Amino acid sequence: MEIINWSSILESLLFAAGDEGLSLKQLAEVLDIDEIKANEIIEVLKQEYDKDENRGIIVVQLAGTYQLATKKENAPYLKKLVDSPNNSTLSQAALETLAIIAYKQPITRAEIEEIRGVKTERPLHTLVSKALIKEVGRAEGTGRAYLYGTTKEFLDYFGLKSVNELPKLPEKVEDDYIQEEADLFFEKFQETINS
Amino acid sequence: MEIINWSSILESLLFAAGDEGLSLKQLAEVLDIDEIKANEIIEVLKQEYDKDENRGIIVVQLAGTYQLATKKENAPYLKKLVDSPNNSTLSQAALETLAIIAYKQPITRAEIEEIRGVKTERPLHTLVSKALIKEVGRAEGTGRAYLYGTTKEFLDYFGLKSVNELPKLPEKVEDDYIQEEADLFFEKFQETINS
Amino acid sequence: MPYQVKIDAFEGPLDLLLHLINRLEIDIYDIPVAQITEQYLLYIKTMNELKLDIASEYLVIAATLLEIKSKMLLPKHEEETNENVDEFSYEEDPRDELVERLIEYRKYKEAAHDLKSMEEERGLMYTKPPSDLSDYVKDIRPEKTELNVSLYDMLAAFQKLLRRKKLQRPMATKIARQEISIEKRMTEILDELKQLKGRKNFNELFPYPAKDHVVVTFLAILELIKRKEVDVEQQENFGEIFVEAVKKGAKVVGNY
Repeated sequence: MEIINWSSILESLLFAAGDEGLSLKQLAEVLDIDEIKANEIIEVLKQEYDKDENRGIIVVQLAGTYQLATKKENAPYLKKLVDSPNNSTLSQAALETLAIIAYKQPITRAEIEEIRGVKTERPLHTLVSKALIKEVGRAEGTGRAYLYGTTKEFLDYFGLKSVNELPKLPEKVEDDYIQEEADLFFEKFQETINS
Repeated sequence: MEIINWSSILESLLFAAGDEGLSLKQLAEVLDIDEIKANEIIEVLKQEYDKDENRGIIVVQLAGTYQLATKKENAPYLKKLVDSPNNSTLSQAALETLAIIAYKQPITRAEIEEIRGVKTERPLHTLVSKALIKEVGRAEGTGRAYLYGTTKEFLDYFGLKSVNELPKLPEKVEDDYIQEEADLFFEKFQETINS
Repeated sequence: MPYQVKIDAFEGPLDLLLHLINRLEIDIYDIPVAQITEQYLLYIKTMNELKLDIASEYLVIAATLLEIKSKMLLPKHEEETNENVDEFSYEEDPRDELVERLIEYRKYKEAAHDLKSMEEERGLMYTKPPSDLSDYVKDIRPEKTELNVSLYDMLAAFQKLLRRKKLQRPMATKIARQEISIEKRMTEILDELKQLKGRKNFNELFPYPAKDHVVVTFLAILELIKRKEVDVEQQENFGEIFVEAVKKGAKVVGNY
């Protein structure tokens, strides 16, 4: 009989879910068990973490979800990590944010956060302070949120004449659609001529 | 004297860095140790993960950085977490083009087309927009065509530490290399015209 | 928009040639040109009949094959006539260049195959986005320093985001995809039409927008027409199309 290693699976799931976390319900569904059992499994993982001081992560329960987080004791090192970034490069968060703005400008912070799934205040600050983006207006509607766009410095920096020169994104949806459709059509076509 | 628990700290750092990863140099800096020591610490954590089957994460070396990732065995559960199982993989055309670039970089489009025997504009676009290849310069001579090479993202995408890790280019390919799908396809064609 | 079906089975003429060579179990170094050429042209003809786009490169190779074939058919007079011409008239095999290209191409096709499995392997590992560490940041405004990133770094970050995002979506709706067969859809349509005892607007036969359903329905209708089980009429160009079950008593059975 195959033994399912719940701890291992749970750790994988929580790890990949990141800051989003997973609810007990989601976990139960994915693991195909009931919530009581899911809860037990979580408790087991928690205990394993607690008793093994070599772990640097813990299980926390936040806003109805379970997620992994770093151990508080290690905070000083995380601080050093944040402080030390080779100041010459942008963090991935900043690069992601910049990409979204470059391709979707003008865009509000809320829309960016919608795409990234995480708070984006800091990357925006960084990008504004590096003059790669700027506020280009206000959105219609309530709140009249700021709209962000790229700057002339952005173009200079990346050696572009205009934003139109940005490499095309894979017209993902559309392309895949056409391709899939063609494949599907062909598959069925084969079935037909074969029948 | 306070004992520093390197494994725990390293796990915290790698966890926080996520898919941005940390280079040996960064780790050494943050931990305030030399790279040899940093390397040792990484090895220790790796071993701890390996010998404890309750872990669901592993340390991987991707494109020059260390990252945490989930264990491959647990992939079926992670897949269930994703709403559409369509992980858009690369098309055959894109893979062929990429293979040629990976082994012959820097290379121009014309040279790639010479090898493949077909136009290759579209796969090149796809690969650029997926950040798997980039323009790395211009060829000498008239036209000064763009030269293409692979990116860090390429390494990450295929799970490689560096391009040196690419499997050797097969010098002699087995003659009985069979393309079953193509075979099937051809049968159908014949049936159609014969019917 | 007309349906443009692209043939994915082959990645170009060299790929097709390789396939033929494999299929016929031919030695790549000693290709029977006449046979290969015939097969190759047959393929092109089929594509043509199926009204599929044939990239011009296919025709170029077809011409090359024909050229090689004719060269090989030519009697080799030179050997007899000027016997004193030495080594370099040791006939060059007209196939050499093509064979070289095929072998070179095959290497990369194999390499692409390797990449594919690496892609799959890598796809089994999931990573996580960097944690939000803003709580740890002292609020110093980063000064304007020289950056050391390229456009590609930005694109790469964006790609990572796209890949990652898939995992974040809540798993609220997960509809099991049902495979519908053409046969089943044919029966459904026919039953529907028979019950109606009249004609039905073509468009109304496509109740679900899901594309596989649309395609299957469309093919089912074509097949029904072919089997003369339904009639289709259209009053004028671009007019509405109506479909009706054939009233004749005996069902036309059998293929084609």
